[in-house]
Amino acid sequence: MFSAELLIAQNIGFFIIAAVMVVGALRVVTTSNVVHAALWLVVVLAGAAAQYILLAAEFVAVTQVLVYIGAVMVLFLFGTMLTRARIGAESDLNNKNWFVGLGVALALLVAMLIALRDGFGAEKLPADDPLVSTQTLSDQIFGPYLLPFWALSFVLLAAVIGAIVLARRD
Amino acid sequence: MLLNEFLFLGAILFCIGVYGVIVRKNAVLVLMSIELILNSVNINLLAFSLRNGSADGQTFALYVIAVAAAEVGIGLALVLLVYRNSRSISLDDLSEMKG
Amino acid sequence: MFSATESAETVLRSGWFLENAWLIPLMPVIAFVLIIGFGKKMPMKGSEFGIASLVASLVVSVGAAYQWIQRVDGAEPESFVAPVIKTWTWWESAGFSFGIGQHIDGLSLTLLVVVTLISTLVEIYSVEYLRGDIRYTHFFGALTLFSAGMLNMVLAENMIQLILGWEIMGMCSFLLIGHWWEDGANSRAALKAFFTTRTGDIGLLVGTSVLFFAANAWTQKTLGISGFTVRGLSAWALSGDPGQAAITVGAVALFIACIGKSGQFPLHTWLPDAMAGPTPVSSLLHSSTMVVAGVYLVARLFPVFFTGMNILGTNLNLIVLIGGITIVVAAALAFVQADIKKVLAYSTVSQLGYMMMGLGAGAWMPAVFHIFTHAFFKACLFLCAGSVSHSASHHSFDMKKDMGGLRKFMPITFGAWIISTLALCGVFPFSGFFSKDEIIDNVGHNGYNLFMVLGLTGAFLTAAYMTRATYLTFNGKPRGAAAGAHAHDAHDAHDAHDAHASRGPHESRLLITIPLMILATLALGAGFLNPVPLGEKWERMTRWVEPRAEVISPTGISAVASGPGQGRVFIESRTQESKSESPCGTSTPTGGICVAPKLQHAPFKWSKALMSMLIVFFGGFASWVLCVQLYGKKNPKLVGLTKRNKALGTGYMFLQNKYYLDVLYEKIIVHGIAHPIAQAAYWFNQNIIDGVVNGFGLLARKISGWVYRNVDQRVVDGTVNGSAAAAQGAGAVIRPIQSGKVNQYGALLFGAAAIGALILVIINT
Amino acid sequence: MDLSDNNWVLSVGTFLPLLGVLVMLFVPKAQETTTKSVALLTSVATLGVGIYTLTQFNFDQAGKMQFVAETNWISVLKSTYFVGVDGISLPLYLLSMVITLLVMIYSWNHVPAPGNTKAFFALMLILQTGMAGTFIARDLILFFVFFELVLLPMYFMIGVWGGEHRQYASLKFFLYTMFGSALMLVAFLALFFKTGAESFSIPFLIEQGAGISRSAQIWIFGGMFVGFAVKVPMFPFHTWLPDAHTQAPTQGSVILAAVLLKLGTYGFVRIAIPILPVAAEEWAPWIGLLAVVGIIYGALGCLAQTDMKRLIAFSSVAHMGFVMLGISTLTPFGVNAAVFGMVAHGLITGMLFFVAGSVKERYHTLEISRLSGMLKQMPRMGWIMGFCVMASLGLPGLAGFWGEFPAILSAYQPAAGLSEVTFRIYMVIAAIGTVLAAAYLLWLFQRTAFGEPAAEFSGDNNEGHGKGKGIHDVNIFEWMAWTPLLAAILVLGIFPNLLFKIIDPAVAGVLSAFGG
Repeated sequence: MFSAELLIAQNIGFFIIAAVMVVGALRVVTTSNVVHAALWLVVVLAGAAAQYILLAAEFVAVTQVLVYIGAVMVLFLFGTMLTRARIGAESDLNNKNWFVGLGVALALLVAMLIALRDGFGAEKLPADDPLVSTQTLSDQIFGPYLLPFWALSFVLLAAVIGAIVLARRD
Repeated sequence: MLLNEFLFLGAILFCIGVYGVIVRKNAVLVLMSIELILNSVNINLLAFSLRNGSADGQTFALYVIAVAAAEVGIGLALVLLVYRNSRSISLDDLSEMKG
Repeated sequence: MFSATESAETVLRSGWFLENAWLIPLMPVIAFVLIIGFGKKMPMKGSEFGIASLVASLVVSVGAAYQWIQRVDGAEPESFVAPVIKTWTWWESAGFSFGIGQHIDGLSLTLLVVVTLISTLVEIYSVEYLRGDIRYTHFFGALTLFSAGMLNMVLAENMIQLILGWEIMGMCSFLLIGHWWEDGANSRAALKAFFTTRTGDIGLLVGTSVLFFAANAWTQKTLGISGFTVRGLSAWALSGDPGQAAITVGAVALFIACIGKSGQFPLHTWLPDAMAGPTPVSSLLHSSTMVVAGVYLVARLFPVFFTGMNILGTNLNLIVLIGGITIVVAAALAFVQADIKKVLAYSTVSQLGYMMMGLGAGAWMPAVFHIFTHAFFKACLFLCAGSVSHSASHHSFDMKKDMGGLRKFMPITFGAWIISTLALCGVFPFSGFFSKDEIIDNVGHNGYNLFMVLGLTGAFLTAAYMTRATYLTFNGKPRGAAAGAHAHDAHDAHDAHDAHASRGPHESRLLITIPLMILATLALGAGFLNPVPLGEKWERMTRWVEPRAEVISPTGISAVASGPGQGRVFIESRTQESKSESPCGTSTPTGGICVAPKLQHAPFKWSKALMSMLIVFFGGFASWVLCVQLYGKKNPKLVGLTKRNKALGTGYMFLQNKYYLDVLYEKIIVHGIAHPIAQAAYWFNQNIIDGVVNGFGLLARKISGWVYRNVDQRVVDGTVNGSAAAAQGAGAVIRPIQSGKVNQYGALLFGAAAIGALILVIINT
Repeated sequence: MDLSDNNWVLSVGTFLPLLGVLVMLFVPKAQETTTKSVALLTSVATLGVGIYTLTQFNFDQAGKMQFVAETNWISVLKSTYFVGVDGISLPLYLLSMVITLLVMIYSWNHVPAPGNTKAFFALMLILQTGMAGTFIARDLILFFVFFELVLLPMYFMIGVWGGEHRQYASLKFFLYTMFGSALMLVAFLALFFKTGAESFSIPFLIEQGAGISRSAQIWIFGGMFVGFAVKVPMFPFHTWLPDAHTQAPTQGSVILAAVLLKLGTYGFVRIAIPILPVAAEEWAPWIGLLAVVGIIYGALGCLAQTDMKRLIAFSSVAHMGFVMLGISTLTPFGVNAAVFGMVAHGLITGMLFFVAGSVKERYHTLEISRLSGMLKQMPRMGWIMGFCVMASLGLPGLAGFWGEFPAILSAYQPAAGLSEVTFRIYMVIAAIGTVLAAAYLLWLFQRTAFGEPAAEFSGDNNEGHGKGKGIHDVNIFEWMAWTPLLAAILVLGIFPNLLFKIIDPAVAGVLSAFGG
């Protein structure tokens, strides 16, 4: 049902978004302003959501938008405010051993890239995407993965309580 | 589309996140970097779910997102607390575990 | 060929004592356990255990010796007499089996008798000498175990067992020499003794390993016994199988151990210090045990050294060289000693030199015989010295300060001393003459003329310094403590015996004098066991002890002698195989094996004997005159001559400082290792390695800054060895890694992950 | 699995301590005596099971794995719960049990500051499980789990009950070992995949291992080498040891020296060498080199020490050097010596650390320069120390010698394919090492035990016989804890065959790849 153009379009779309994400991510870890970092993170997350759609995972994409860009980012911004980070640029957000980070990150990257290349060479994704409907997803969650779901809910509950307890001012 | 396109993207994001975790001093920023890592993982999960045509990947992606939310909540609460006690969230000043 | 043997088949006698000689070391060990266990509760504080066990051992060894003589006399003349061997498997590892057992032949029996006898006497003597000592029981425990170690080494059936005895002896000597360890000097002397001998033991370990691996194949094939066994090694050494390199290395390595143990030059410096121990210990150590161990090892494994050092092949080899040097060097040192025990110590060293030289020159029998005689008169001399210090000079051993004129106070001690001195100097007919003179004689006869000269020089010096010692101790007027003045610089003052302070010099109690008398008698008479001058048939020791160089069938020694009736088998009939041309040692034996090289004996000539006699008398006389002038008349020309005359002065200093060898060892080598090198290594450890290890942390800082601060730290509190300081220094280095900072933990975690991943990738591609 | 062939004993013996911990959890913290007795009973019971194992062990079959139990565990990882003992495992397995029990007895009235008896004893029990498990595991993942399980309790033991620099020491220890085991795990995984990702069970891997390409073997061995060498510890991975030992509480040091160090060497013998024979042959000369360097180096380190405990710690480096030298020869003779050496070193050094601990407790210092005349103030303690020193410097007739001398001996003739010259040089160096050992140990003994007691401790000193105040001789708990060790040292010294007999066949099996 998909035509070749669409595939090409997908590819182009992917690369554009990917580029945006990478840039955004880099800014997140390099910018010298906490708020900017948060905003750049929004960009990355949005990009991620877009990629999810490309990966035919609408529901996840939606959740991503809701949870992350909706809730988490707000949390972040609040956190930033509450810890009275200056809105302007800050001098020392990075500690001195940036080159360690660089080294490690690059080493890791190289390792992964090689592994992936050898692993999945030029493997294509199924073009006629077997769209995983939200229904199947829910069947999954409330079917075989019910136990994890419960566990997760407990985790969330605990998180909520914990957050309150911790952040409560007394 | 190639599977690897997504996987590479995930890898790159992951490494950037790692870099952030190692380099950043500000607790909030470290948390953000962790978010990056989590997202890269998600991308992988979804990519594979598409490849294998199974919903497991997506399910897990959802779980990851949920856990991430919880983690951010707790994390920021901690940051707040720490900030209250020592008017700073620069990790360099937080070395209670110092030996 | 066995058909020919049936005729000549004779059955060697054996007997209970020979079969059960392994009891000899065992009994003292049991006694040791008893002493440690409940010695303190016993009426005699445990000494009775020690003495009883040693007496028992003495009885067994004498019995065994008697039965051995029966065995030898029962055997064909000039035919090899198989040793009485018993082995039990001690432990096995990877197909190698290690036995423990007994190897009883003339040589080991000689030592067994001597050691048990002297140990017994010394312990009896100690009962009186150490009465009331703070660690009386410990002393007897250690002394007994010490004898046990020596005995075990003597009858060791294989090298491992020999090492066992050897090391136990070393440890006990550590305890005995350091007996009065409250005084730092004593414990240091103990440490020195142990450490020096232990240094030599490198050779023992290496040599044993080398020989084992070189010989094991052959011995297993030919004799079916392991390459550790004494007899196996002996046979192998003469079999023509060993490659020259292996056996030479092995022999040299072993000989290094002997140098250490037998206080040969240049490792002799521990011996005089060992005088820090109680006198009975010195007496035991220096007469028949510890220091003889090295000589015994050479005699025991003589074939190995014979081949390895090419004895008789050339007119110079390591053993004879070391021996010769030691004789003169040590004798010279004996002159400048004021401490009577040190004089004796150096004389021991020089006598050991004789033995080594003898062995090295192929004079096996005289050397062994010298071990035998020397044990008696040297033990006697030490005990005399002890008796003097005990009863006359308040535990001082300083001849110049605290002795003199004791002849009339202690006649028995004096008599014993004189007899043993004469024996030591080798005056006819005292025992020393028959052994020492034989050594010199044979050394010359075997073509080592230079060393014969050295030997004679040694004889001259010996006579001289013994005369000096005798003069200072027993002649002239009582001085210092002997005269009643209380010695404050008491050499090894211990709690007991200040009762004597009141009564001046006097003869010691019976418990002391009886051993003296016994030993003196032996010093006088022992020589007649092998009086070469009286001709062939008198040479009993030679007949009993010297292994006969005969080609025998492997079964002759490999089979364990179990019960009486151990047969021997000739290879060729006696007609062709006459004594004179036994191939052993000279060429590869055909159709059989040898366990002893063929050695010939120098024909005795009165002329030579007289010459050496004259030398001795001259030495004694010259020294006497000198002493009278120097110490007696205080002749101004001589007194303080060393101060005036430059050459003499330097020589004197040189001797006083023991050729500066101690300086070399202690100040330079030991100190060097213990301090600069060790410190350097430790610094390396704390800074370099830790530094590298903490690389993660280091990356986080400017390297230069780190170096600077570290150097600075070291300069500031100029110490690196204090563990605290080191931890501080290292801590400063490592802090970044364990700063408790999230970032760095992250770095570590991901770094490790990255490395892991990379390795995985590399492996899988 | 039917219980007829006793395949339950190992599991019981290993996990019983955890049961004890469980019980202890319900004992209120206040009731220290109850806590202690529960712990003690547990370890007694454990040892009981161990002894039962010993009695049931078929010594004629010492070469074969016995009491084997195998059930599915983590099917995803193809890892099974697979345990068994043979002649190599058994002595160490029992050693770990005995040591734990003795340490418990010793701790009865020696709980180091800051108290918290419950946690302390619980940790020891957990440690026991880890150690025992490591020695019986026949599955790499299982092995790894136990190997790591040992790590944490020791970390806390040092970090909580240690000396003044405890955080530093414990963290160093932790990071080091973590680093090592990370590489080790990687190596295991690589092995797993290289052999077709079928199983982690050691026998399977031994069959398959030979098939791996040479270069891959060398890489994998390298990973394992680092992992194990850190634990041994071999020069130059040893720097955690002195700090850990110096800072750890006595009990910690004893367990560390007696058992933990053996995990590394055991790993070499049990896993690295049999599975990767080719690589082992490649690495052997280097291992040997590091071993002899360690021998000399540790000795020099000792000579530089002023702290008794630190000195003993360094001596461990030297002694483990002998063990590794034995292993590196790849001959049955050498490996026998090594395994014997492990046990002997466990007994002797453990004992030395006990003594050091008690000395510290009485004098509140271990500065050698400040201690002297111990023999005067507490003769028994002094002589015990002398005994251990003699054993440690390898006096024949005591256990130490049988690990040391055969190791030297074996170096004269390494396995076929190894350079004889190299190893003979190693042999000579090692022999020199024995002399240095004598030097530092006797030096230690002479300076601490001999001489007059230092004024600061001698208290009311009436003519030199007065016991110093607060300086009492060996007490009953110490006697109870020490006698077995001392006896074992002596017995093994006189009858080395007791051990060699068990080890020999097992080692022969391990080295079958070398035609041993």
